[in-house]
Amino acid sequence: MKNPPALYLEADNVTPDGFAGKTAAQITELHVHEGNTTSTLGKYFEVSGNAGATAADTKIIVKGDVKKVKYLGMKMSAGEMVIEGSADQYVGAWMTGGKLLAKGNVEAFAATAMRGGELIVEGNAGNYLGAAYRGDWRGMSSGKILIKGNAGSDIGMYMTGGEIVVNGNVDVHVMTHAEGGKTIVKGNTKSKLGGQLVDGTIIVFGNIETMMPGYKPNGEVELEVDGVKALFSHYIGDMGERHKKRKGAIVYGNLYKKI
Amino acid sequence: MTKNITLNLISGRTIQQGVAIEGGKEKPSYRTACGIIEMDNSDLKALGAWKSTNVRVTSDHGSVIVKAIEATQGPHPGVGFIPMGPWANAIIDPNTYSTGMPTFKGTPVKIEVAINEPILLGIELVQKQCGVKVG
Amino acid sequence: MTKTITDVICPFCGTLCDDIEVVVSDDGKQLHEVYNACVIGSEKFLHSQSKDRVTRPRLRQADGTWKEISYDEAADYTAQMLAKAKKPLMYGWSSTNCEAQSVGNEIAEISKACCDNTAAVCHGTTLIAVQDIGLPTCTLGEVKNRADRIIFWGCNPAHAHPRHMSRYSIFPRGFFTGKGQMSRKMIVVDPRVTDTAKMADVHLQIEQGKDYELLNALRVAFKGEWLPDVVAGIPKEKIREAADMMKSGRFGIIFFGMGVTQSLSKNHNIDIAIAVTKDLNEYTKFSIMPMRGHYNVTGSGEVFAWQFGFPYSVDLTRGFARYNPGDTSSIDLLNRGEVDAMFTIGSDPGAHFPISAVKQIANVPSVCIDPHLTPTSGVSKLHVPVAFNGVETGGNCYRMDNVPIDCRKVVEPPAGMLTDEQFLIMVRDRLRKLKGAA
Amino acid sequence: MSEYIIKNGSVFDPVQGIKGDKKDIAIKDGKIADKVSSAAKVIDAKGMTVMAGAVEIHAHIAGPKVNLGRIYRPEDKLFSCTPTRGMERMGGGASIPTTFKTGYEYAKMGYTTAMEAAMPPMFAKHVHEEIRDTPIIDEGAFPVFGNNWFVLEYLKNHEIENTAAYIAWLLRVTKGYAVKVVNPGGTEAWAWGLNCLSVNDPVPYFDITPAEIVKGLIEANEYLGLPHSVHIHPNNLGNPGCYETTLDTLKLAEGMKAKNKFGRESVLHLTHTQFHSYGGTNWADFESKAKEVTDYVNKNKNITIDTGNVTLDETTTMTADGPFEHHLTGLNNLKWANVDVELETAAGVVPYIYSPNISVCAIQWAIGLEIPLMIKDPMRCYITTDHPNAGPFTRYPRVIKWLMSKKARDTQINAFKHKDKVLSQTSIGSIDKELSLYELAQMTRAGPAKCLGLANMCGGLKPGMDADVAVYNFNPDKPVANPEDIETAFSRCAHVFKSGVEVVKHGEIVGTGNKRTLWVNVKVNDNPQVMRDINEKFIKYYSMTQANYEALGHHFVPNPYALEVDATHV
Repeated sequence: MKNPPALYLEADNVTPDGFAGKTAAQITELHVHEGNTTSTLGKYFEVSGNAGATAADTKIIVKGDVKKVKYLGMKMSAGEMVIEGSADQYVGAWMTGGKLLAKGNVEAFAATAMRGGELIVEGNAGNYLGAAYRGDWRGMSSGKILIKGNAGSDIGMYMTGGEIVVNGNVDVHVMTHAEGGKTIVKGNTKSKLGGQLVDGTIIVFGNIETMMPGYKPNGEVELEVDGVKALFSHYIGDMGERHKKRKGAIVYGNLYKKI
Repeated sequence: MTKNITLNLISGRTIQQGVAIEGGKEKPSYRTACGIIEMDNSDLKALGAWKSTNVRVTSDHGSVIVKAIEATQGPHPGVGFIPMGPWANAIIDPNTYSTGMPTFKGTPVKIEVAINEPILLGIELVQKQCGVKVG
Repeated sequence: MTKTITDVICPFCGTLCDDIEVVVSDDGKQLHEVYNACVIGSEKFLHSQSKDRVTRPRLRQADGTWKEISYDEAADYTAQMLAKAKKPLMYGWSSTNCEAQSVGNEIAEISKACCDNTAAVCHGTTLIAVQDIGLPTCTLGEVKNRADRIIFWGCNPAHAHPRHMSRYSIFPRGFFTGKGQMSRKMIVVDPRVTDTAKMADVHLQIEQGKDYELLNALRVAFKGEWLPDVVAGIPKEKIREAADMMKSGRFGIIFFGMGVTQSLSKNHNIDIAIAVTKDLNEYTKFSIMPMRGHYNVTGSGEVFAWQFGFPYSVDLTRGFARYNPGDTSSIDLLNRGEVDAMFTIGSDPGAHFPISAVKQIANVPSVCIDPHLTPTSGVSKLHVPVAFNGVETGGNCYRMDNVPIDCRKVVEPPAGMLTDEQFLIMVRDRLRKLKGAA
Repeated sequence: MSEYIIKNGSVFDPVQGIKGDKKDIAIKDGKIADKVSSAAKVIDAKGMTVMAGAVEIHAHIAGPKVNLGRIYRPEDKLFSCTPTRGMERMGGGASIPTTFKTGYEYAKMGYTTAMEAAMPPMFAKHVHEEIRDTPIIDEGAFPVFGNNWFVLEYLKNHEIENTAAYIAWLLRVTKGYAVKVVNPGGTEAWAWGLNCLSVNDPVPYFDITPAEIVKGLIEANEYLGLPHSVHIHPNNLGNPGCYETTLDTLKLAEGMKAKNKFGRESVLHLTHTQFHSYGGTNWADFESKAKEVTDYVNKNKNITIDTGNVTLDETTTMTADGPFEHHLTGLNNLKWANVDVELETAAGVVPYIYSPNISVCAIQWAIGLEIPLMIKDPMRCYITTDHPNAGPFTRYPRVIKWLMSKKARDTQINAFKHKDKVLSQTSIGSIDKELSLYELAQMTRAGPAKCLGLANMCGGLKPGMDADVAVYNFNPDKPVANPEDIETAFSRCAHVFKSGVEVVKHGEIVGTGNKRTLWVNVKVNDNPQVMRDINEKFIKYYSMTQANYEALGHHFVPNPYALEVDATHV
């Protein structure tokens, strides 16, 4: 990356879909935005190699310091993208397919309303990972997210499907308002897990600082999670929230904590 | 090694703060209304401080001198209250959790007696922290 | 000789009392006395008369001193600052009228700025919650005429909205509440024994930061489900008792304030409080209402919404409106270093933002439009004093329940002083020329 | 003011009975003229359709509940906001557009007048601020009366004269246009969490029935001789079997005659009829009763209706029918907003997705189309989507396509997941009728204008009328190759004139026109009792003072146009 911007860059064109069918020269001409000014990708990046004919056969490798670049991989539908360092907000937001790997950290709103594909972050993820956009009741509905470090608050808010795995710790609020999907936290959690959750599964390997009162103890079960067989204490909830019925029986959300 | 205690700091409105901001934030009355920390009697005792002593309040985010007074809306052991304003905002947790809202309520702080240190006026306090050159 | 002006609107808090009487000199130049207002409101009216008031724009010089300049020079400076900036933040708007806000939005649109109001540090998280789950609410007269269950959650009207309880919520005798206070049960939830809590039938002295848990417990209690023995420091028996008291009313309302919007969980505290309200409508009639702070923060949200589609934290830098608190919100923009110019009007971020954000304001070109001397004017490059809105000029405002009330001009501003709207029009017209806008 | 002459277009004007003749339309001084000077700008409309500017009789486009919808639905604007373009301000919002976008979109489709269908009197200032910021189109707003305490108390004792005096006062202080009734009595009941589902359910405490409220308001409306009739959203909206309540409500107008100087013949306007034409006892045996309702309307000349067409979109429902919205959020579990307004009314807002894969939604779509296709007199049936309730007004071109083309209807029916259910529960499949352009002009121009008492001003192209003219890129002499061409043509006008000013050219905004706020100023004899009652209610029960209630001043109504009514003689 050259001519680092004074403020932040918005690079929503940097996706396999945005590059597909373009030569290096054409890609150089794609727009990026710094505040209310518009310039081209070429002002900040050297572009080498041509894109594939379609998104699916396009692979992008983003080198250099992109800590202040937003929207990398936004709305990507296919293909592959690798961010070698850390990126700012909205990495892979609204993505529907393809594989996106960030070797560093990503900031808030990564994989917002994700509908498919795979996001892997080797560092830490920020707040609202795989959450819905403001006001929307349709959060992450499908796909897989793996965070090897820690994640922030509000992960999986309004989640309806798909899976989030966090190898490290997470901050407050996990799967608030969720109506499906699964979140696995290998490290520790703080509080407010599964608040207002209609349906879905939360699995915690570490400890839970404060349990939501809406979760009712429901005995112990042995589960195999990510190849780990262990005994978990089982809770159902959120008992304060509405729940669907299946075959006349109420379907509660499930929270499992490793013993 | 001065004695110190840890409290959970919250900031908020008081009617005196309301009157003072309308009366003029450049005036000493603003400092009188907001350059204070309301502490529970038990906490004042634990700190070994008399009512109306100047104290230094320190968090991970900053440090400020205010006057420790007895809680007017207590008891609230373990909770310190600084009326909203520059004194509180010198130390509250700016973390918004990506909601846009700082954590104005619920910041762990350390309290130490600082009898000889002055409490700055509101505007002065902010200018000093920002390094604004004033003529 | 003097004259008395009645039905005056108090431009202090979101209660927007409209029964104030002020006595002014016959020539309408001096304001002598204020009746019916609370102590804060009276101070606001009377302070406008202070002799030490700054009446002309001032530009900070290299040596740190102020130099008095004309409004024209001030408008030039402001327009040029906005024209040059890549991502200016235009913040405040809550202590001015809707007409000024409207002109401000034109300026923001031409300069492709970020615009935000004081909800950012007040009820912004309430707006996020409303966007997630909705808002069953009502006007304050409904509370006066019907409510027999009043809950103050994380708010302290005795201090922040001094006439709220006497005008609307606790004491008034309404159509179906002829016994006034006697016809109402009052619950207060607060970690401190506030002056409001001291009046309550039930005070739940909650463990600070655990509102989300307690509200969740109430929802569980409504359904008669299992509860842990203690939640947020409150024994479950007391929680069930409070739940039953809420359910047994004919018409109830939850008023909430910064105790929930600014504590851990923020928007989620409001979100679940609204869920509690929605639940209660299965048993009786229940509403919920934010205790809005500035007298026209609500109006700012309304004007933003009908002109740009979002109530606050609007980012126009790409030429169209975008919204996402955490990205487009003032505190995050400043703390993340995303702003290269600061325009403040009708508010005081210098006093009410965390110092880390204020330092950013001090680092960039800045203009502060405010009748008062404030920490914001103290760190800004240009201070433009203006007439007091609601005292020296009128204009429409919105009460905390979104009811529009047109403020009144009761006294003349000092000779030669402009209103917010007049100054903003000067800036807009200059900016149009600079940007060659239509 | 510049002159124009629109040449060689195919003109459709029910006011003059012109059915597609090639005629030149002259514009001078903001009015339609017999002739213009040689200096007049010539617009060549060869192969195009020329009509008067369209008139929207019922839409929720300005005010507190509309803005609440904007505030609480950021997702309605995600990726859809439009930039500043030339004289166009930024816009945004799919189902609840910003005020600027609202004005531009209406104008681009050839609409020059629109009515905000429900104004809570206490929020009149807000409604007028939004109307002020909605460019180009003339607008009026209907204050709601059907749950107003004054009305309930006066009509309990059948005090028509007092009711009329109160109506006159409220129209003046709110700058209102007509008497709107929403779920009469039911919304007051909702203040206690209750409802009135039939015209005979008593209103809690007030000891009056919806039937008495509706009859009394019709009498008061005709006593005053207002331009528009009483405009009614009946009880029991949206429920299976609700058509019976609808017919009971319509019967209340039997024997009543319109009395006014504006040429209006109806005494009752039934709005968004689609939502009130449901049979069945539950969502499983849900069926159309469009035939029963339209049969009654066809027989009774003192009734007008609008359709409320479902457009099969994700939208935002909003109504002063508070209990209905609470019922709806229970059905779809989406975010619920409600506002109860002291002494006057309430409102609710809930997002809704009319999915072509859900049989009920598909049946609602069919009912909305059956109604205008079954109506005999197009001058008494007007096309609406009850924006945004059944769909956004920006979908009018699509609704027009469905009405003008059986082929387009069949394509949609075949696309439904539950096609068979649609065909068995409605008669849409057996209707071959296709709306003519002349009938379209009746249903969107001349008809609504007459019903609103604006027949002399707009909705036609007669010399002397306001020069509101829409020119569509649609050749009536050529057979329609593809129904999509209809939607395309009616989406963006070739030219639109508002009061003689060209505001749209080739689908782009080229002028902001001379936007007016329409309101009705009624003179009545002094009525000290009503004035005393008003004064007392403010002192005792309102949360604001009477002196601060009125929407007064340039910042609310910068360009008013008052229809004067003198009711002092009676």
